[in-house]
Amino acid sequence: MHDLLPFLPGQLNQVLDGITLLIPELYLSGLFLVILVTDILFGKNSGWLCRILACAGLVVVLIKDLQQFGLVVNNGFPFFNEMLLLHRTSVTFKALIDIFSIILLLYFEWDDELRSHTKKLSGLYAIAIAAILGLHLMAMSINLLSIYLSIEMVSIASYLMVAYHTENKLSSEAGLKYVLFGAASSAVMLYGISLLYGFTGSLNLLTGNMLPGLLHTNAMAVSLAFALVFVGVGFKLSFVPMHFWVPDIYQGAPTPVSAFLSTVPKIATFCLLINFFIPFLYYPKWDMHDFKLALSAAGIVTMVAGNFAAVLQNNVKRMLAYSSIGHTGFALMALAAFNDAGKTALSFYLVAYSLASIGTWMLATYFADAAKAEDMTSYKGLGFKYPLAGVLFVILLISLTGIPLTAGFNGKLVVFSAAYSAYQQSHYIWTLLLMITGAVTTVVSLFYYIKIPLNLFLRKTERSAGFASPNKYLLASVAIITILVIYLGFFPDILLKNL
Amino acid sequence: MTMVKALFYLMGFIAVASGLYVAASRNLVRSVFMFFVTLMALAGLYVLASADFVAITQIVVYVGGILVLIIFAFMLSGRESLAGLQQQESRFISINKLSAVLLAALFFILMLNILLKTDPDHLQWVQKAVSEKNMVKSGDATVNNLGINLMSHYLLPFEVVSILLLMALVGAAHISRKEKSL
Amino acid sequence: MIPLTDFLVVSAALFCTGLFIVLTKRNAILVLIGIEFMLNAANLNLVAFGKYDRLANGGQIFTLFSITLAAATTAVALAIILNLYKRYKTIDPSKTDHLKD
Amino acid sequence: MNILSLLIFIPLLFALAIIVLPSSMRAGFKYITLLATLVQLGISIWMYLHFQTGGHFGGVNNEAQFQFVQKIPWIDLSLGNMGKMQVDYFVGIDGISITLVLMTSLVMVIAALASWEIKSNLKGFFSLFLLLNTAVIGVFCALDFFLFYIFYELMLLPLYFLIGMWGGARREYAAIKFFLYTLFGSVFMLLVMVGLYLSVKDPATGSHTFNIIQMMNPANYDQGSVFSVLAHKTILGMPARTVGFVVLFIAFAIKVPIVPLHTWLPDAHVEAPTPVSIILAGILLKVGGYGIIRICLGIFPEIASSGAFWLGLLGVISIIYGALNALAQRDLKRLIAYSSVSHMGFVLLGIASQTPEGISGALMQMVSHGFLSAMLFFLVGVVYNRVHDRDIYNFRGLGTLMPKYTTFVMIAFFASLGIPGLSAFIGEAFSLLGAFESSSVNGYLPYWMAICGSVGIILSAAYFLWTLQRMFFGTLSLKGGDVWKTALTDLDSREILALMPLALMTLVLGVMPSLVFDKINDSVLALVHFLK
Amino acid sequence: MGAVLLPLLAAVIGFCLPARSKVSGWLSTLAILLSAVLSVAVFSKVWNQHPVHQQQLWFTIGETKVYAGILLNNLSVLMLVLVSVVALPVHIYSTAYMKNDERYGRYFTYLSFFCFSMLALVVTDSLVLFYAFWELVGFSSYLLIGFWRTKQAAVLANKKAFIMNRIGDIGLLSAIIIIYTTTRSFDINQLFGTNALVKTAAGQVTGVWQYIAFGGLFLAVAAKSAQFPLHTWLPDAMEGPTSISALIHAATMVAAGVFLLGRFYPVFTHHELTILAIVGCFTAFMAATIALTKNDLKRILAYSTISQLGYMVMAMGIGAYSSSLFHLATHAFFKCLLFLAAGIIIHEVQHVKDEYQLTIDPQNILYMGGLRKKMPLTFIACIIGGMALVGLPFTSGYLSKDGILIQSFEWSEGKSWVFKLIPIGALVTSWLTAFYVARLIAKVFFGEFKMLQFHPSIKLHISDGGWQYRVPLIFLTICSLFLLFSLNPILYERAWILTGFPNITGLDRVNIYHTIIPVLVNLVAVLVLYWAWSVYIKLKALPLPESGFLFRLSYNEWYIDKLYQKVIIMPVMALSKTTRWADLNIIDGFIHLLANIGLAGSKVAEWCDRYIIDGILHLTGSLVMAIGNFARRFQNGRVQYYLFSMLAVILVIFILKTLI
Repeated sequence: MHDLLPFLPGQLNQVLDGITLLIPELYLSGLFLVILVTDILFGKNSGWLCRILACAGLVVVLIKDLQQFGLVVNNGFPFFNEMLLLHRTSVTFKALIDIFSIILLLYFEWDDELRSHTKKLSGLYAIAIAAILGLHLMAMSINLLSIYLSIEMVSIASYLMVAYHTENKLSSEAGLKYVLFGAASSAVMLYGISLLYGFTGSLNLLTGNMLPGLLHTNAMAVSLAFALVFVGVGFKLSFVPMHFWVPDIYQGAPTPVSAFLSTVPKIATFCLLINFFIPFLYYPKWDMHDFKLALSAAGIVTMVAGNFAAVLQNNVKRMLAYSSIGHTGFALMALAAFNDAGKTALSFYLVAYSLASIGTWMLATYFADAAKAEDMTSYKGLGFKYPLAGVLFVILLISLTGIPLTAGFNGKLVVFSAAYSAYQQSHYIWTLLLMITGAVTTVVSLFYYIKIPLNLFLRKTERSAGFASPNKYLLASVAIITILVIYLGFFPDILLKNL
Repeated sequence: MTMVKALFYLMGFIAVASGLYVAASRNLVRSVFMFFVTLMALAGLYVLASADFVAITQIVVYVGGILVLIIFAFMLSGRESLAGLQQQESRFISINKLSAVLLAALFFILMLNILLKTDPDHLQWVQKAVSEKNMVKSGDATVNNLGINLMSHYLLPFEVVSILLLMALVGAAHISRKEKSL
Repeated sequence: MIPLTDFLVVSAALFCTGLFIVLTKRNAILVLIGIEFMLNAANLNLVAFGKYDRLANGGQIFTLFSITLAAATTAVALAIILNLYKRYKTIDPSKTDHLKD
Repeated sequence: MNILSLLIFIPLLFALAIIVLPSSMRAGFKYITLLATLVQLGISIWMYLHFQTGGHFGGVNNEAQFQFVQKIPWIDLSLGNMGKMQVDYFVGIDGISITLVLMTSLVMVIAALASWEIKSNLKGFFSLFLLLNTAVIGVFCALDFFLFYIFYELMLLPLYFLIGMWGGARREYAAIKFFLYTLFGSVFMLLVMVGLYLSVKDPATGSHTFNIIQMMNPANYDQGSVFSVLAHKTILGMPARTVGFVVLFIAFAIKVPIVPLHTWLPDAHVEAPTPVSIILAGILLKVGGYGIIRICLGIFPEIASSGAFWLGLLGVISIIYGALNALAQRDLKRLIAYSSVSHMGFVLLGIASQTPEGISGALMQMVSHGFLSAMLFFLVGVVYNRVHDRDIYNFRGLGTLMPKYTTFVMIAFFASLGIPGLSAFIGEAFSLLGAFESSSVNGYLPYWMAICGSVGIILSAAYFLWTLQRMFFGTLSLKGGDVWKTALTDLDSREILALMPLALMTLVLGVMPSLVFDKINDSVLALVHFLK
Repeated sequence: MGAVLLPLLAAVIGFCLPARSKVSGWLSTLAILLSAVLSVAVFSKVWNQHPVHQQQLWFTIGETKVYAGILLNNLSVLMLVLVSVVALPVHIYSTAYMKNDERYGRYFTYLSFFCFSMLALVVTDSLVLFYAFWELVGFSSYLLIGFWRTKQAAVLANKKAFIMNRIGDIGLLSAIIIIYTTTRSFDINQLFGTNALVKTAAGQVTGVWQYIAFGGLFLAVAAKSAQFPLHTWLPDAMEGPTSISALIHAATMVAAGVFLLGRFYPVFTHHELTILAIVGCFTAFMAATIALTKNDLKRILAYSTISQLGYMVMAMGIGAYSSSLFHLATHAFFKCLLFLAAGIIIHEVQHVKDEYQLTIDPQNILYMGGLRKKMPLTFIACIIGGMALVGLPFTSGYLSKDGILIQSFEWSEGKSWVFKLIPIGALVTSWLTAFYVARLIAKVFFGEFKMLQFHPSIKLHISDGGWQYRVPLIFLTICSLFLLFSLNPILYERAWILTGFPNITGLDRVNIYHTIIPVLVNLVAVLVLYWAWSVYIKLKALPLPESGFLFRLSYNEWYIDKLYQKVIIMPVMALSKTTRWADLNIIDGFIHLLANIGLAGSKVAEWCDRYIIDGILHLTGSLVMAIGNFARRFQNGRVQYYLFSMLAVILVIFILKTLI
């Protein structure tokens, strides 16, 4: 032990310094414990209490996040023995994660399916908070260990959330598929990590021997290792070919959970990717060509696969799942630009996308609760029965399609701009292809998004009975989201300035 | 040294062979048992890689935890399913299996290919470590070293894992809990 | 003194075995076992390389973490599988395909 | 409050009013809409009267020469290493837009009158109608590409629902077809737009701008930017500026529509309810032509001149092809739809000639076609509402049954087949004249194009006269028998009220084309001079 | 100016009035009366003095300013007077002729509108306006031909007429545009007036443009004044009211083509004029032959019109500018006269028909006969009109027609024999004219009323009708005599009209033709008349007179007739049959062929639209579907299959990457 003693004080100091940068996460873990305790103390009827606690706590966490803006510089600095890296983007993303999580946590209770769950939701909140903690870590981790750990944390939490509604056959089936697929891909990722470690003898991306070591090893081996690692990341981000699980799981899982899976983990994972690429970007001798190629190709294929497959869907949740795949592909375009504009564009796009998609999931719940409508065909004529909901649905879908005066359009615009500027500097053919594919798939996406307004308004329903009185709060929150979407459609710079 | 080498190859052989048996066998109980053997063999390999603490953990956690869990699961999921599985297994057309074999084989070839390309013993950092004597010798104990590292360098993951385990516990408990209202 | 290459060969073999098991077995629990194989293969790599990283001890510690995570994952997975069994009276992944296009 | 913005947003205000009003007052909605359009008409007439002409009010590529300008900084943010992005709320009109604006607001009044026949879900209909109204006017006034694009896209959704919810039997197909067609064009337009604004720098602020007028000035392009005039960049091996021009042209050609991008038009027109077909044919097609003049020609003049031959060719093809198709139809509304294709072909031909006569003729043709097609579709709507049938073969000898109606039909038909003294004649004659001239003036178009164009005139005479003779002359015999006979009452006062201004406008423009030419002349000259 | 605008005023008022109001009739009659007076006044002021030319800016397009104005020179004032004066009796006539029609008011609206556009056409000074009114004339004739819109034949006829005219219009339009593009001017006076711009080097239309322009102009002329090959619409146009046929399709509108030639005269080159001459001559001959065998009263007159127009065009072609216009003027009067008379006859026969519900065609001359006692005035009118048409002395027709013939012979002097054909053709045509005129008169007025043979029970009370019929007839009859044009009934050179125009060929009597031609023409014409008379009357004429002289005479006539039957009638009949057949099957056939080609093209286009363009569209759609299906194929719900495909994809990509 003598040979480590000299390092000890430095290490501990680093830990102590790190604590100050870790305040939101500490709050989160505290919150986790609190909710756990309430769950245990008050038994299974403490759902409402846990919910209040969770949301309140998240608000506090959010505040703490925003406070962090003050103490970060733009390119950020690592802490906790270079386990984590805190920079402006990660703080932003953490804040976004918290905001959306608050909405989603509120949303859990509004879903009839989950509310009718006999085991109550108190446990779910605890799991969700843990998942959010994992997401926070993902957004900051810069070390292979922390990356693996946070990803696993989020994954396990997600398995549990998907399978949470145990009475539901589909839910549990989805859980099984998810856990098997997830575990397998994380195993693959672990193997990749082990190779990376083996080639360089270090787990630390930012400093240490990682990049020089990789430069000195055989390129093919390195790329295999990266490929294996990206399997794990791609599983979270669900781009082709790691997207196969998405439709089944989103369809089977309780709708709020699907909403959760389709938004926040993506945000965190994108942040993780940004972190992951930072060292390679700034390391002089490293050639990014492979990454660019891989990302562009993945983006193109993902856009095509997601959007084109969505055209033929009849189940609304499944359709939304495919569309989320497509959007991931589009976001990859911003990432593949590899410039600051790309980062800004990416975050704005993610905000626009997440807002709209949460809204649409909520509306899917709304119609499922109101009229037992799961399929497009059962949406017939509901627009006249629930006009407000119908109109909101249309606006949100418009935003997802990317037609002006919605946030989605500005998102597409900035992403295109970023890709374009990247193209202007390096006339890199794949970037151009990305943009063209993006344009084409936008048209295709309209093709299936429009189906919902089509059924809502253009067709007449034959059924007259069986219309429940749906949840007011749900509708209200969707309305707020929609207003946000339109507001961002008019004045994107309000947000873009701060990203 | 030759002794160690021989031991290593033995262990390695056992691990791989038992793994293959698991893959091949149709009898669940046997395959689970063979899995147990594999884990043991791996533990041995860890020891030979002079990572005794890891070896212990392997035995404790895997054999004592995971394996037991799995067997319990079998018990809970009842025999009839197993029976059903077996004959369904036998009747299963092997076209799917073939493709799987192909895939696995290809991966294996790929990996071997890579290993040969980057011969790991002469990696730059390995050489460096050897030269700097920054390598675990077979004799010395790694436990305290590990302890210090866990408490200092890897403190954060250590804490995080605790939360993770707690969460997993709660969740697993929730899912497998019987609803009273049913 | 055992060369790293041999370790890697063994681990690769294990990994591919696991892969094969995962892809072929018609029983969720066996699939899980296959995943464990793959994890162990990775662990073997880590440990083997960790030998040359005495100070930071990354390999071994990583192995410890991965073992723990494996345990957690297995627990969760088994819970889910049992629940599934309650619903479907089978744990054959290829039979639980109600969710599909 | 700037008068132009007022003009643009008044319908929006009324739409909001309609939305907030309870459905119990649905009877009043149509009056509200009519009021909105009338106010709009008043404003635009005022603008028309106060629109100054003269050499220093040419507009086109000179920002100072636009009138009723309003320019407010809107979006202004820095995009990291790409520099700053600057979007203004920038509206203003010059001679090219003024007449179109006036025409639009008049046609809107007619459409509002026509929409009284709508019976179901009035609140939705009229609010969408007014939203569409805002968008259309906005397109004609916007001078910032971003703003233009927004208005341009804003037209899609209301139209989709107007066609899809109040349309005919195959309305879903028509609506989706229309939507996809247009979106296809506009998405690629978005790409080019992004490329343009990243290439152009506002000399004043030094930030990337969407200002169309500054895009017209080659000096504002960055060195080495994709669309720079000097740096001959390529996209996928083709010259970048050509690609940009083609993409934009396709986007607008879909709207015009130009063969072979026209097949959405017959479906959309046929399925759409009367007021919507009026708006579609009367106004939206003009958006395409306007876009080609303002954007394609404005931003890529050199490509426009080198590609003039192909533009002209497309124009001629549309003329002939549309006319032939019209000749083959037996659904009256389809026939008129195809006749629109044919007539808009003249617009393209005139634009392609790039002579003052040609472009003035094209603009005149757009204005007159605005009135005429509105009139035609309104007339079709009259019969359709009476007996819900449009098949030409099912009617005969309507002339004796509904004399007033027949009179208006004859006016409309003969106007649109180019009888002198009615507006279309001036438009077509001068488009052709321009086409003839260009072969001797700038040598863009060979003269056979003009001759083929005039063949189109004969064809149009053929199908209109055929319809007239088949449907209105001869002894009375209807498919529906006496039921129809009783149903087919002559025009009532509202319909006459709606048709009369259109008929008068065609007549007045035919006798005094100076009403249009005086206003547009300076801008056209400026444009032609700019193109040289 | 007022002369032009009055009818328009009348038209507008009439348009506003209800369709059957009698007021508009008198209104427009009054208007045309006033405009006639005014135009006579203008005529007296302008004729052979300096032309009036006043214009004002109409609109500006680009740099070019387009003016609108009136140009009054001899040509236009002559036309002005002609139109208004001819229109006047027709108006009066119509008030009676149409009085029972329920769309009486509408009729006069159209009529006034026509007069307006015709008058405007003759006075306008801008090519744009010229084209405009040119087309408006066609448009109003369209309205009037199809006036009885419930009558299918009429509707088809007006469609045909309009589309044919349309073809001509397009020709004119292209010609105008070509002239404009070379001269940058629309001003007729500047272009074709004294020191015509088109003759100068700057304005000279050159090269292929020249021929295109000529082609366009020729099409215009051919369409408007029914020249070969675009003449077929005119006979069909007879479906309209007879008064309309009188005014438009005999007197005024069809003359517009000749007027066009007069206006654009400086444009044409020598060769082009020759072509015109040939076409005119051929048309004249062909139409005359066709007229020989028609039985429909109005169609006979229609074909005679065509042939007379042929004369005028030919005259223009051979440079007999003035004579052509002279003939135009005279022809207007006597042809109008003939038509009105025909109108009366048809009207009366129609009465009979209606009275007894007979199933006969009231226009078929075979059912007529012996009317000279019943309606003497009409008879006299027809005789004089016919004489004028044939060109017998003491009629206006004699003066103008002989002028044309003589000049044509002079023109063909010293040219190759091919050109000789033209005057000869004209000559023969005039004889043919004589024949069919005689036939017409004989069939209609002599003999007995054929209808009695079929329906013996008929009581005939046929008369010349009211004063609205008589006055115009008398008026026009007087106008058809030589007095109005020249005090010397024999020598056409004395006609004052000729003084108003530049004389192309020297008109001194040095030339032998001046004595020969008239004699020749008239002698033969008289002979032909006599033959015809004998053929159509004496044959079916009742018992021979006792007197031997007459008997022998009639015997000789038998003899002559035999010969005549063999030698002349047969071939002529055959010829006319063939021409008529050609007319129906070749020319109309050709036009129908064009129409069918158009329709076929339209079918093809529609097919393309549905299957190719939309087909491509739907193909794209299905392509999207296909890709989507491919992406979905992996989603079979088995997680292991997902894993497998995922790893497989990665492996494949990686292997590809390493291989490449």
